[in-house]
Amino acid sequence: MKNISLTTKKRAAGLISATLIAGLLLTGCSSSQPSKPAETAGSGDKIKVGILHSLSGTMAISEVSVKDAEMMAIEEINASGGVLGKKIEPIVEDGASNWPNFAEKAKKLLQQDKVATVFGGWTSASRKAMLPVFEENNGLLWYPVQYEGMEASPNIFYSGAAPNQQIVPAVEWLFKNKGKKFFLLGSDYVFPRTANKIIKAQLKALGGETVAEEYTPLGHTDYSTIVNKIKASKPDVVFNTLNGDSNVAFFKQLKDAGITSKDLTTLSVSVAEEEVRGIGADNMKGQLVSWNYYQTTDTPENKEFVKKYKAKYGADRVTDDPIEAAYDQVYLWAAAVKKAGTTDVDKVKEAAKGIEFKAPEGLVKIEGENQHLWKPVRIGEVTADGLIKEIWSTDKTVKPDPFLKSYDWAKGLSN
Amino acid sequence: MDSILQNLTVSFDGFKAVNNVNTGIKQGEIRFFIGPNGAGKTTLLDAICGRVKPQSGQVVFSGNVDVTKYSEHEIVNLGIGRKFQVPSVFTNMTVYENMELAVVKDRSIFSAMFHKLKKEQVERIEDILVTIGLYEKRFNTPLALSHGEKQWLEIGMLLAQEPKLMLLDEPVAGMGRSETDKTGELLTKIAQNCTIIVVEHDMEFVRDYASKVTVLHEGAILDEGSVYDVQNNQKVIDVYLGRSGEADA
Amino acid sequence: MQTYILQIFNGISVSSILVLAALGLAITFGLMKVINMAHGEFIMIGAYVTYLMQNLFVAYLDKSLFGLYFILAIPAAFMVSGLIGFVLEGTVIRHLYNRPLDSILATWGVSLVLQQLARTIFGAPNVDVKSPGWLDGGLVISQGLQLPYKRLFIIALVIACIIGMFVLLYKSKTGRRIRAVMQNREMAESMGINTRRVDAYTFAVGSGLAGIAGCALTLLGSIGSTLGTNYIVDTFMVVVLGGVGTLLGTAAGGLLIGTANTTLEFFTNTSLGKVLVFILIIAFLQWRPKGLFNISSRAIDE
Amino acid sequence: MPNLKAMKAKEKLVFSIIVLVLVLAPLFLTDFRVNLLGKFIAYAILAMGLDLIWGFTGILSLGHGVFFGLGAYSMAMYLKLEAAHGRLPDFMSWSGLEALPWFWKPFTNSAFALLMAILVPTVLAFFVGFLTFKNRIRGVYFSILSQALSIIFVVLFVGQQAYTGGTNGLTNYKTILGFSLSNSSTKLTLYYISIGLLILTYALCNFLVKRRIGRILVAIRDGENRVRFSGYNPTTYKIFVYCLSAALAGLAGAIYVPQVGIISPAEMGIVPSIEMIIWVAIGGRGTLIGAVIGAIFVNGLKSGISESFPDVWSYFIGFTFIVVVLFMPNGVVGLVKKIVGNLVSRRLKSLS
Repeated sequence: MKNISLTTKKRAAGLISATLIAGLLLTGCSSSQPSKPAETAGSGDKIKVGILHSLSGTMAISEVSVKDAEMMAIEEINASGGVLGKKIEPIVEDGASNWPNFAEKAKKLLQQDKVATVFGGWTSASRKAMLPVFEENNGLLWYPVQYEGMEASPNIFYSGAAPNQQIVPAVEWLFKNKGKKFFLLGSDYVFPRTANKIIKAQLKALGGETVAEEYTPLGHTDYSTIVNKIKASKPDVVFNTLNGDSNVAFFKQLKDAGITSKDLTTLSVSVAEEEVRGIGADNMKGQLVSWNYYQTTDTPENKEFVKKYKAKYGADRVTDDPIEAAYDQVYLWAAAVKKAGTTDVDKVKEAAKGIEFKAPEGLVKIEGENQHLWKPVRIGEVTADGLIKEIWSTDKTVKPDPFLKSYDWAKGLSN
Repeated sequence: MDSILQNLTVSFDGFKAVNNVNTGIKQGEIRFFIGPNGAGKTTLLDAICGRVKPQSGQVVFSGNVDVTKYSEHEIVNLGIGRKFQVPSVFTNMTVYENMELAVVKDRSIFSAMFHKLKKEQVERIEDILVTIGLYEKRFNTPLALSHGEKQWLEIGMLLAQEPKLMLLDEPVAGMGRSETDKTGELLTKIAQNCTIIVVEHDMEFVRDYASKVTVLHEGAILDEGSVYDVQNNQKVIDVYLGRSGEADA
Repeated sequence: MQTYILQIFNGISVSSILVLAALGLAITFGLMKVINMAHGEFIMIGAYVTYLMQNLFVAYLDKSLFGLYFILAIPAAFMVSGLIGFVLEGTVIRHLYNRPLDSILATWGVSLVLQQLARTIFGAPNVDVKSPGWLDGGLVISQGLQLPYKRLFIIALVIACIIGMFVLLYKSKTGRRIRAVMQNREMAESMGINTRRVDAYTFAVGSGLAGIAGCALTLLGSIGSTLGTNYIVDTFMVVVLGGVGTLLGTAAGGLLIGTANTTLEFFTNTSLGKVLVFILIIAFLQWRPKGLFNISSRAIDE
Repeated sequence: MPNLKAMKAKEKLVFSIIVLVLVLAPLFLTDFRVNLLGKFIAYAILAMGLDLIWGFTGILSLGHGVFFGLGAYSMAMYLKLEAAHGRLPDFMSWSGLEALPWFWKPFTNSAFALLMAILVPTVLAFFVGFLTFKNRIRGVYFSILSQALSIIFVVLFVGQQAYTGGTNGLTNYKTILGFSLSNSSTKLTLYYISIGLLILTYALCNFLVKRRIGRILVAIRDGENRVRFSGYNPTTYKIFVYCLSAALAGLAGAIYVPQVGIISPAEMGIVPSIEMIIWVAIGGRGTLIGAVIGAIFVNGLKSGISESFPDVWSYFIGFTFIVVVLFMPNGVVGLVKKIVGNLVSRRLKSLS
């Protein structure tokens, strides 16, 4: 393009900057998208709440159905008149399996949409990423997944299990019934590492033995070597904290190596009904898991819950612990709001203390001092039809103890 | 000072493209390497300018330096310039900027960032541009140049490097008569302060401008001498006739 | 003792998977200097085809025939992936010849789309492929030392594919064409070879091979939209390490990386093993930038 | 391009318009959006460095996330330590560390952290570049090698949880130089600092592109061997530009962290690294302004679209990318130039 006249040069500049400003406005405009920023969550005839899970990326595998459960709960509550006479309006965001993105979307929900509360997260990483955002903006996050403990943020309610409501009882039970030699296998991130730290301390106290501790990167696909190591070290139990896809590869390849639940006990804490479907029931038949809830859990609330869930999302769908916890936490929040008579975070937190809810897993209660739930603990066995049948459970609900204060062997774990 | 090739041998996985070549080129000489296709002419140039490492032998330059020890850009900085068969100039720059890159002596990053061209360098570029007849087109990109002009630009860039020895691979390939002659005159002018080695098929061009001719055949020297001598050498004739006059291809 | 025997076997088995995944890539890369970042997604497609084939059997055929589905799934996976590859070549790839860097980028865009497509069609959660009964269990060498049939099968499959490719490339008319184009596109064109067609077919074959790999992978791991991403980089390493466009190189590269991976993983741990392998690859390329086996060329900008 | 000077002038004009828009942004955008813009600006700085090495020099690095990450982590280590108030950062105690590792200690000093944010990536780039470029590893081989680099670092950082925070990365900072990060005035200051750095980066890159070195880089892209036979040593130039772009990536990381509040190994991975290339490709490789526009435009679009309809994003970015690479290799900027070009030629016709 030779000798362009000056005017056209200007136009080019104009055009380019136009495209840019368009981009900026697009960012800007979407700010006025859901509602005027000025308006707060309580005002109007709607209460805005955020739902923030990974709808794309690797974690979508697990988080999509959790979102579904929360949406279902919201619909039910709205159907029965909503809270404080207002309908709940969910604003769904995609965490995209990317931690900074979780932080960004959380910021957006709190600052931009001024939501009353957020239900979200799955991985510990995503929770850790959101935590400062919620504390900074004094927001409210409900986190539905069992996790490694050692945390009690004033701005987070933990509706999943604390370590002493899943891992610790499981280890005790295994030690009593299966043997002393543990092989610890986990994906390489914070939950397995912390969980195994707890397990090692507990085993030491019990007089058991950790024969090996192995971590594989997230998304690792070949477990032949790990299986070989397991064979070589001859453990009584493999305590499995693998996450997501890796479980599929591990259990398929374990079975191929000629190791079944008869030869070796494995207990998994990140494998629920949803995951079993991906792994294949025949690959996992007879293996153990530890949770607070199973689709087969025998309570009237659960029969109702499973029926509604399948009716809504299809008969082929299954319910599991995180799904149930996600469903519960929406009701718990609603109850707290009702009690407080407002959506104001501090008042809701205050009101939430001691609130009870007849959940599918049984009666759960919010523990005021650390905002976790009192939960029953259940050890289950994977059945041929891909469901899990309970083989042992605590007679009453267990008090949440994220820092394991009530266990002397855990001294020095939490600092 | 002369340039000497001492039993130079280049081989590609066993095949000897250049086989034990010995010859000396005098200062200011215009030496032509001729021979049928695959005789190893281009490979010989490659060996001199460092594009291929000879298997054995030396290329002694300006008295005592064995250039085979150096890498391409170092050899250039020793004063050996190379022009490739297909004209390769930078099409995303103007003719002038092409020259600019060539004329600079200090080719370090620092100078490339902070030094502007010296006055005499600018003048030199303009002189050369005039010599090669591209002064008017100096602000165009080479895309706008004819094939011949591209060839000249590349020769011009070589000139700007002020080499002591210039290697030209078929400089007049694809040129018309008039262009060819122009190129020839250009070479004679250049030869005043620079030795030139040319690989060429165009026998007429060779006849007109060669001071000495080396005939290569299957990597080895077949004959060497004045154009007249070699043309009347029976062996040479056989080789060419055997190759059905590929010489003028 | 037997632990080490098993470990050697594991090495070979992992290698075989890598080779299978990389074969197609090696060919397309060798032929058209196009780096296909969507190669992993063709693996994924192969896996989903297997899944569909299984469902087909479950739905319409008698249980006794179920074991056969896998046999049929292999050619089906090859066909479908190949076809999609053919289409992709005709629409996108053909614009990218001699633009290898751009090809990386464009095909990456393709892989994004294909992944999202899979998510839309099959949903986000993983799907389960029940491996056929005749592949369960394994060859028992001695007490506690058992070589899984699945892995043996995959090794056999890889050997079959390599032989197949060898025959195709070196014993058939088409193969001669392909190699001609590989070595010198212009020359081949001038000799009246329809390079456009050769490209299209070769790319289809390459994609098809990826499909077979995906089919085999259903035996070992999870089947989901991100399946391919777990393999893509490793396969690149195999191709680069082996040297572009040589079957032998690809096989050797795969064997090297596979065994190195398992061995290092065995003696250190998985993460460290992975890191070490990649460091070794980088170091090796410093020494042989063109890989183990490469066709030495004299082109000016090689 | 014939009238390079004019083009450069025009680019300058556009850049100043962009800066103006950015400077005024806080007036018409909410804090949240401004905060986002701050992030985009960090990306823009990185994009310019990436453009230098890819757009101008023709080296496609698919591992730039590493340099960005190293810069970000250096800064994050400082912020983390400041938040810890002399105690052991939380993740270290989970992972069973008793004392602060030696290489963490100096990061209590902000200046040191900032220095490292730029130095560490540069040194790494020098090391890698020196080897690979010297051994004439080029084109796709380099690209794939750079991918290996990125994998190495991701796996390493994830694996060394006690020292790096593992998959979680480093998060939960409180203050920077004593100022609270939640404080909106602090945020605004950070925002304007980023704009300042953006301008400086542009000035620096523009300087290089204008000088002879800029043309040498382009020459290396178009014909590395020809450059060699003009007596230049492309290797040194490549190493230089690689280090420079790494340094800029590190700087970008350093200003990204305090504004976004978290850095995790995932950011060093292959996917983010390729996304960085997308910005430059869509904006327009080979022009600095293109890189800036690309980074801000694409990311603006991303947060816009992914907010309204998440699953569409993958399709959108996927297709745009294919289309851009195939049919508009010079990106938005190239397109605009073309349009203008046509307008002019039509005008000229109508005149004659």
